[in-house]
Order: sequence, then C-alpha cells, then structure tokens
Amino acid sequence: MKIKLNGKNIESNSHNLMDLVMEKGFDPASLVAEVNLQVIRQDAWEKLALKDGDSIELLSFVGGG
Amino acid sequence: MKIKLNGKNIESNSHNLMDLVMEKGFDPASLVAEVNLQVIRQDAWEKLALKDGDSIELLSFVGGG
Amino acid sequence: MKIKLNGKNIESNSHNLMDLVMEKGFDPASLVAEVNLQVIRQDAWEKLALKDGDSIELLSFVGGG
Amino acid sequence: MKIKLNGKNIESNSHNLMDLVMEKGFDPASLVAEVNLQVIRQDAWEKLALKDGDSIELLSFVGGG
Amino acid sequence: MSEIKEDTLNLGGVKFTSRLLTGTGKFASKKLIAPMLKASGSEMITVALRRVDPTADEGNILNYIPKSVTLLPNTSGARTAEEAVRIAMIAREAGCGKFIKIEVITDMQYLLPDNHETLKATTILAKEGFIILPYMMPDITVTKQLYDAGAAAVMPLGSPIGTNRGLEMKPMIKMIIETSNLPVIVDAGIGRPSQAAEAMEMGADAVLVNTAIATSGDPSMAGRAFAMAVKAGRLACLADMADEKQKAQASSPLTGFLRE
Amino acid sequence: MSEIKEDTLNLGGVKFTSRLLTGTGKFASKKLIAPMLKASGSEMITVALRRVDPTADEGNILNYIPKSVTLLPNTSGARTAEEAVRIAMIAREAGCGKFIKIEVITDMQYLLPDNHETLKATTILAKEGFIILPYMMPDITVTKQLYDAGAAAVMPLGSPIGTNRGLEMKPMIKMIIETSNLPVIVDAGIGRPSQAAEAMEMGADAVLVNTAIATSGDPSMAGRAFAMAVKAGRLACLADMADEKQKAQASSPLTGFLRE
Amino acid sequence: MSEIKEDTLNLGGVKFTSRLLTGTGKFASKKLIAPMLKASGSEMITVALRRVDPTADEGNILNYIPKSVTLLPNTSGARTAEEAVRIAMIAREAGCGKFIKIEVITDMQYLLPDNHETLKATTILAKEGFIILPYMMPDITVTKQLYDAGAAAVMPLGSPIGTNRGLEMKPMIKMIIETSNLPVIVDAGIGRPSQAAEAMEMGADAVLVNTAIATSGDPSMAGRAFAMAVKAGRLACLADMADEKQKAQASSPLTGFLRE
Amino acid sequence: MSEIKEDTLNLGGVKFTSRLLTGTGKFASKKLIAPMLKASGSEMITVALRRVDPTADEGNILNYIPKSVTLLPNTSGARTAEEAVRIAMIAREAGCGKFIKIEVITDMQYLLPDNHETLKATTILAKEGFIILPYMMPDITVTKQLYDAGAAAVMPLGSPIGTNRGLEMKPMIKMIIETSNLPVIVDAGIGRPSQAAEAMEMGADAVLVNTAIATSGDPSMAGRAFAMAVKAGRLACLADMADEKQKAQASSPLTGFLRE
Repeated sequence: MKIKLNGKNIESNSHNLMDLVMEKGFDPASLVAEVNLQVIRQDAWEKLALKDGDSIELLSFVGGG
Repeated sequence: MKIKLNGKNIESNSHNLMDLVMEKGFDPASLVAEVNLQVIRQDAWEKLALKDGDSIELLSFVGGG
Repeated sequence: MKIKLNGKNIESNSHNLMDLVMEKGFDPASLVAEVNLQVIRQDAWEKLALKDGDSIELLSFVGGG
Repeated sequence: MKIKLNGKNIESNSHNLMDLVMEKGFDPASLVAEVNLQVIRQDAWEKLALKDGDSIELLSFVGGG
Repeated sequence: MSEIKEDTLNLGGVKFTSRLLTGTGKFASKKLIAPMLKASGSEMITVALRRVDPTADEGNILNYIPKSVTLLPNTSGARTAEEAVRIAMIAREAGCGKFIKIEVITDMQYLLPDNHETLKATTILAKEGFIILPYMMPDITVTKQLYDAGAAAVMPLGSPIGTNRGLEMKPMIKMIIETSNLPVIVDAGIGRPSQAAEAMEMGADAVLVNTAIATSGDPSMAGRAFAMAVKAGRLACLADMADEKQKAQASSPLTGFLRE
Repeated sequence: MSEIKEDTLNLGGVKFTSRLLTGTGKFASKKLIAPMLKASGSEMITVALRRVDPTADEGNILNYIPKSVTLLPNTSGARTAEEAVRIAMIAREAGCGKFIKIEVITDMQYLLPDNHETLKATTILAKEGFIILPYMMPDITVTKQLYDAGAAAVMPLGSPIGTNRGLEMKPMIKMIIETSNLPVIVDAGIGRPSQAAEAMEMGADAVLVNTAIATSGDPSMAGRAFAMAVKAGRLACLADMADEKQKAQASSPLTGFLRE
Repeated sequence: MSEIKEDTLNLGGVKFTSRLLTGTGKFASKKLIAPMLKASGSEMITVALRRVDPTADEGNILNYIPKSVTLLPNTSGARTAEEAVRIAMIAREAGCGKFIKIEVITDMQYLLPDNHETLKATTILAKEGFIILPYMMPDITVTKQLYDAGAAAVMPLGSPIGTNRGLEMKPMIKMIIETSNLPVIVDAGIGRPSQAAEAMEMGADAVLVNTAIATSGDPSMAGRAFAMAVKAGRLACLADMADEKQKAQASSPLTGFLRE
Repeated sequence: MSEIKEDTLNLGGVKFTSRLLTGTGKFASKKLIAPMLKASGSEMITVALRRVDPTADEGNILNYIPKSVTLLPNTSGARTAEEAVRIAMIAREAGCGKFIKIEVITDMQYLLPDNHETLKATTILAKEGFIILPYMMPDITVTKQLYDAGAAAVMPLGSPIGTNRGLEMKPMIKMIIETSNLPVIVDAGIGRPSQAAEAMEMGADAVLVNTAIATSGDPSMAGRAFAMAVKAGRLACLADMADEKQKAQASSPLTGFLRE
C-alpha cells in the first residue's frame, strides 16, 4: 500500500495508524497524528484503518521559543 | 446646474470648466483640474462643457516633504 | 563675652557650652558641638566653660545623598 | 671615554658630537641632540667636544597622534 | 504597596501573576526546564511542533513542563498564514489549549516576522476561538489591525531572535505601548535582566525570554534574575518615578560648610 | 545556586549582604526612610552634616534610621581636602562610625567631584583609620591612586547627581570595573531599576541610589524595585550569560514544516 | 579618488550626482527654496498635491523650483492604496513626470506609514510605468516585496516625520541596507548633518531631508551643511575605514621616553 | 552666509580656518601625509619625538609635512609632568615652534591621560610661553584649572585612542563645551565623519583625527570626508537648527485628500 508519511511517499503494510507508528518504531506517547489533514486522537489510532494514498503526518512537540 | 466641486455640492451657472475657475476666482496657472476622475489639460478647459452632476476637483501643488 | 558661633560673631553670657545651647533654644539631643576645632561630647558640655574669643560650631546630621 | 647615549653606557672615541653621530651612522639631518639636558643646535655639533661622563640624547621626530 | 497584590496580566480573559513568559528552546537538557520554571515563577512557556524525527529520540517536551504552567504553542516553521493556521489547529487538537503564538517568518537571515501574513492568520484563528499572541515587527498600524482582528496581545520584537541585543526597537515599542489597546509583550532579543526591566519601566505588560535564560551557564539562576528584573521594572512603572533632569540637583544641602 | 548565599560585599573588612546603598536626601518626610530601608533591605545609608539651623527644627536624621543600618556620613559641602577631612573627623567623633563618603565639589553647576582634592582627603583619612568610599569622576588613573592611598572602594558617578540619566559614563565605568583592584560602587544619576541592574551586570559591586527612591511617588515600592534590580543584575553577572550576537539564532527548529 | 567622479545614484534608470533629496514643506517663505537648492546641490525635491484653497492664495509651488531639479510628487493625504494611485495619476497628468513618492498613512498620531497599502499601491503604479519611491516602516520582508512589486528604491524612516530624532530605527535600517536589492534612501526624522552622514556611512544610497533644512534659521546654510555631510558619509563608506576596536591603540610610539 | 567667511579658530592668538586637526601616526607610508593634508585642508598636524632608532631608518617626519602646515608636537611617552616639560622644551629648541600637545599617560592599558600631571605640566609650560593644548580626561573641574593655568584650549577625549568608538564621553564633553572658557577640541577615538560632525554640532571648536584617517584604505579620501563633516557640523551649529520633537510633525498638509 502506498502512503505519504511526513511528506515522503512510502510503501507500508500497516493495517491501521497504530500499526504504522509501531512499524516505524515511534513512541506513541509523544506523538500527534494527522491523517488527510484530520487530527486523530490516540484512542482512535487502532480503529483507523489506513488505505492506499493516505497522507499521514506524525508530529511531536519540541523545544521552541 | 448642480455640480460637486472639491467634494462640496454647489450650484453653478458656468458653461465650461474655465468659466467655473474664473467664477471661483482661482488663478488657472496654478491649477490641476479633474472632472469625473479624468484629468483635463488646461488648453481643454474652455472646450469642456459642464453638465449637471459633474464631479470636479480643482487641485494645486503645495509644499510637502 | 564675644564668641563666634557657626561663623558669626555674637555676644553671649552663657557660662558653659550647655548654657549656650539652651540660650539659643537648640535641642541638645540632635547636636554635635565643636569648640576651637575640638569636638566636645555632650556629657562634657556643662563642664566646658566658654571664654572670650571661643569659636564654636553647633552642627546636626541632616538628610544627604 | 665613557659616555651615556640614549640611556645606555657606551665606550666612544668620538672627539665631538658630530663625530659621534657619524660613528653611529645616523643621518644628522633628521636628528635633535641633547647633551647633559642641553639641546645643541646642529651648527654647534662639531665645536662641541665630548668628555667622559657626558649624557647624550639623540632624538628624531616620528609619526605621532 | 497593596495595589501590587492585585496587579495581574490578563490575556484573553486568563489572568497571570507573573509577567515573565519563557520558552523551551535551546536548553542543554530538557531536565533544566522545570527547575527554571520554579526559580523564575514563569506561568506560561512556549513549545514548538515538528514532524517526528526517527533518528533523534528526544522524548515529548510536554513531559518536562509542570501541569501548572500554561502552554503557549508557537507556529514556528510557518511561512504563510495558512501554514500557521494549520499548526495552530493541530496544537489545539493535540490538547495544548487555546493559546497560540503566531510566528510567520519568510526572512531566513534575521528571522524577522511577516506582519501581513501574521495579521491574516490572526483574523482566521480569532474566529476559531484561539487566544492569539502574534509575534510581530514593531508597527503601530499593524498593532491597530491586530486589535481589530481579535488578537489578545501584541508581541513586538526587541531585536532579532537570539541576538541578546535588547531593545533595539525601543522608540517604536514605546509608541506601540503608548497607543495600543492590547497588552504589549516584548518578545525576542532580550538578553539581560536590565533590558527586561527597561521594557517594563516603559510600560510593557510582560516580556518573553527564552535564549538568554536557556543558554546561560545556570538557567535557574538566570530565570530568577529575569523574574526579579521584570518585577522591579513593573514596580518602578507603578511607583511613579521622576523623569530625567537636565541639571544636577544636590541630594545633600548645598550650603557651604565650615566656611565663614 | 548555593554560591549566591555566600555572595557578600566586603568594604574595609565589613561584610554586607545587600548591594544597594541608599541615601537620606530629598525625602518628603523623614518618616519615609525606615519603611524604605525595610522594603529595600539596604544595609548602608548616607547622611550629611550641617550647621544647625535655628529656623528649621528638623530633628535629628539619625533618629529615623534603624540601628541595624550602617551609617555612611558624607562630606558634602566640602570644597577642599582639608574641609572634607574636618567633616569626617567630626562625624566620627559624633559617633557615626568609621565609614566616610568623601565628596569634594567645586563645580557648582553640575556638582561634579574634584578628583584631586578627593585623592588628597583619602590619603589623609586612610592614615586616620577611616573606611573610605570616595565619590569620583570616572577615571582609571585616579582609581589606581585611590587604591594606593587606601580607599576601601571607588564610587564613580553614572551621571550628574539627581539627574536620573543613568549610566552616561558607562564606557569609562566598564574600564574601571575591568581594571580596578577596589570594589566599584556606581553612585549618582541612577534613576531607574534597569540602570542599576545594568551596572551590576557590567560587574559593579554595588550601587548607591538616593534621588530616584526618595523622590518617587512611593519610596518603599521604589526601594524594593531597586533592590530586586540590583539582585537581578548581580545574579545575571554570576549566571554566565551569553554575549550579543550579530546574527539571529532561531530558538525553534528552523526546518520548514508541513511542506513537501 | 577618481572613482568618486563616477559615483552616481541610479533611480529607475535616471542618474543623480547628489545623494541628498530635499522637500518643499515647512519653509517660512517659498522664496527660500531656490537658494537652498543651489546651496545644497540637491537634484530632486518633493512636492504635495491638494485641493485648491480659495482663502489662501499661495501661488504654485512649482514656480519656485528651478527646472533643472527633478520633481518628486508625494501621495501625502492618501489613506489607502487606491487614493495613493489616484494622486499619482493626477500628478503625472499634471506634468510632474513619472517619479512618485508613495506615502500612505493611517496613523494620525506619529504619521507612520502603512506598509501593506504602500505595497499595494506600488504594485499598481509599477505597471503604470512610474518610478516609485515608497516611504515605509523599516521592514526586511516588505523591502523584498517592494522589490518584487517593481519599486525603484525603498525609503525607510529614520524616526517619525519632523521629529529630528535621527536614526532611531538604525539597527533595522542596517539590516535593510545589507539585504536589499534596491537603493535605500533614509527618509524622515533626520535632524542633523551628523545623522545624515551616519546613514551614508552605514551604506545608505541617499537621504531625504526636509524639516531640518526648512525650519532652520538659515535653510541655505543648513542645506549646504547636509550636502557636505552626505558627501562625507559617502566618501567614508568608499574609503574603507577601520572598524571599532575594543582596546586602545597608540597613535604615537609607546616606548617610554627619556627614561633609562 | 557671510559670517561663515569670518569663522576662524583662535588658538593662543593664532588663527586657523580649518577646524580639523590631524596626526602623523599610523600611516602605511609617510608619503601619504602630504596628499592627505592637501585633500583635508588641515592646517595643524601632530608629530612625536623619540630616541633615534639605529635599526629603522625612517627619515625625518618633518620632511613630509608642507611648511604651510603648523606643527603640533606631542609629549607622548611622558609619564610625569617633568618628562612632558622636557619633551616640550626639546621640541621647541628643535625648531617646532611654540605649540605643544601635552600628553601624560600612566595607564598603559587604555592609554587614558593623567589629568593632574597634565595640569602640572601646563602650569610650567605656560610660564615658558608655549601655546598649550592639553589632552585630557573629560572633566569640568580640571577644565577650569587648565584655563587658570594658561592652556590655549582643552582636548578632552571622545573615547580611548585608536578605538574609533566616537563620542563615548559625549555627555561630559557637552558639559565641558557649555561651561568652558577655552576652545574645546575633541581628541582621540573619533572614527567616523559622522562622529566629527556630531562633535561640531554640539559646539566643539575643532576635532583632532589621526587613526581613522591614517588607517583607512584611502587616507586622502578619508581626510576629505572628515574635513567636509567638520564643516557640515560647524555650519549646522551656526545655522540655528530646530531641536528634537516628541511628536511627529507633518511636512505635507495633513488634510485628508480626495475624500468627501
């Protein structure tokens, strides 16, 4: 399945958003996820099935002034 | 005939622009005239007949920074 | 008896320094006294007899920066 | 003969001031000479015999602010 | 001095006792942030949002900020009003509350803000119910427009971000303080407590300090220093102090002394 | 931040915790002095000596100063070293202790000190065992001479007495701080807490503030403001803060965001 | 020093030898303008356009300006881009040539320009073939946009019109000079020749001075003074002068002298 | 502008048209001095005296200075009044005329002058009939004493020698200009024409510039730039220019335009 993650086109077999986060080895606790310009709360990550062409942004809060 | 001169509604009997300038006692030499948003060169002032509802601006250059 | 008090020549009948302070109506508590360039402590004022020609400075502490 | 030149004790055989200047290889034109705290004009250099213990300063004007 | 007890900073209806806003950028270790907040008493701190970086596992900055401190997400990285709006939306969705520092920068050399894009973003986000603190070039006309657009304050810069050069824009900031209907928070460039104090003496409502505290040898000590300076400047502003004098005025009696 | 606890000002062997010296001139009422001292925590305050004035019964200023505060009599009114010495002697005899602020002024327009007479008075009084704080025109050469003469500190002026113009002599004071073997106390002209903080950030050991506090609408509030500013500037000086930068330095990551 | 002969200011393809622009406002008598232009050598001067005033017969300002001097009509009075465009059109139709100083002001207190409306007017008038000199708030981002919009130069203000406060915006103007693709003409607030010289030393291409010349006791003398200062600053900029030094550097040999 | 023709600088009875004094230190080549003097129109230039150096045959500096230019030997290298007096005597004996710049320096770090030794040397040399220009720390009290001692002018420093930092001591120099009975020549630290112009606008009678001219890429161009700036500042001082204003003052009519 082809998806776009943080601006890059990648191939993924993850069924849902949580799988993808795990596949990429990120710590869910520190992530904010946006799928097709929609912010998805963490409790919904497992329910959210990914489909071909999805555009996903995985973000986190960092130090800034 | 009702016209608007420099933003004020006035009553005038001037047949053309030059008459109006004279009627108001301005020195033509130092004036710039705009009739209905059109700048009119001085040599055309006598030819330019005024009609009811005309909006006329009589301007001059002054000191400025 | 002629003495000089704070730069002014005056006539006084005071027998001692304390008399002079009283004569002038000053509050001893807030004064510093110098007689002939000698600072005199208050407990010695009564004992200090004045003599003609003495130069006396009566000073006090005031606000200053 | 022992003399002091510009603060240094030196041995010299020069008979007069001009000899000394030559001996040291200086250009007379650019020098100011002081012997025993006395400024000596150049026309007098040849006449001025040096003697043991003389203190001589040979100076020149340089760039300064 | 009782009125001081009542002296609070009101941003969009939320009251703050501290007039020192801080930031989370540039700390040698995130562990230094909490003690700095404690030492400075700062009640609001900025954070940024970025695409997660697989290489660096830095952990969530939010975990290093006590819950009692209000978060002020910024829109750094945005080069247009649209991008700023999107970042603001994400930050709020992510649970950071409704405060947002709008920061739109296209000048990559001095990192000076784009006032017009900032104004556009403010107009949009105000309608979305955000409490908006726009980072801006000191400009009286834009200050009025930001007020009309629904900003909760203006944050004119003192000097370029991270320069520690202080109130280079002082004359313009003074005019903004004099004419603004909004609280004025001097942001960026404040490198010394004395500069923070000066801003407050001029009548600024608050200052935001990040670099000077985060990059100092002892962020807690520096944070405490800035907090005291901000308070000192605020008190001076309230204590009705005398103006500059052209002539000297003796503080001791000038009468010649011990002289006939 | 423990080292701060130990941070004391040493003047002639006497240690002080507060680095804010105050003055008793220009107060609307002497009753305002004690609360100001309490609010500011100042541990040393100046007083002047004058021929008693029969007309004005102002009462003894000393009665308005808590015993815990060290007195610093000044020699104001003196126009020569000799007069300054005499005033110092009287003040000590009168029980004011051995601290003395030497102030010799012949310029009656700007009230600027006469460095040479001040140096002469310092030389004499040092031999008499006084702890001497000379008020001076900022001058490196004279600072060295005052050190050799036995002064306990130097007190260069920031700007003319009572002008509130702050550190007009800043560049020269910086050079003095850099080269002096004595503590440097910036005296005169400091009109705002920010200016006091700046002096401390530069490395001054203390500041003396009288007019700005005494003539403010609320001397206690102003005194507290100056105390905080002095502390803030001192902490900043100890916190090893970064210098000014020519170029801007982002405090948030500069990576473009949400952009392909 | 031959290269100086070639040193000209290029505005929209028109070359000028003098880098001092002047204005016709505030003169006690219009008769003072021509001699001022002669004494200063200024080659370009501003004029304004207004509804004719029946009460005051002041005569046509253009009659007091030698034909050899280029006219720079301004759009003062305009509060929107549209009004500025209309004034520019009238001025050109009236035979004032194609130079126009865009001035759009809504802030009636400090008369500071509205950068966004100014940018809009520039975009429109550039398409109409005007040579556009926009008066602006010093702003790097807007400077780039004005360049893209087709301006012939930028005219950032030094300080508010008529204040004589000089280069209050100096740090921002420096950044503009460093980054701008357009000639930079510092306009407004320049009150002393030294300030004009400083702007030129910083690398400004020209300055516009009106109030300081027109309101001086001797406009011709003042005009000459500003002309010399502008030239001096320009030469200094070209003469490759040394920077500031932290340490002193003797200009005479430091060797002790007449000392063993 | 006729009075300007008469405007001369009077030093000890000798009149000068140029108010720019220059120096011979730090030139890459002595051959650059004459053209610089021609370009700047400077009528007085400093030289120093040193023990002849066998190693360096630099030739006599005097041969590089046109006879029409007045020599101003300095006493650099002197650390006491006595040494300064001796150097002055030698210089005069050597045919350099009776002008002398007294320079006594013991501070080897910032090269700041010793005012007291300078005053002593002035007192002695005045009796010997010299025309004395003492280099000094800006100090009102010492200025009065130098006047009483017979100096022909005072030369307060703007900032430390060779730093190009300009009028760091501006406030004190202003007070000296206001109160001095002697001509005031600002010496040392002037690094830009704008700074020279500013000194003249303040009312200084002349400036002495060496380092900034000698070390520039083109000393003749720099000399010309400083000459123009000094003239510009002098004219501004005579042209009775308006002061700074707090509020903006329109230079164009403020009437709204083309608006009903």
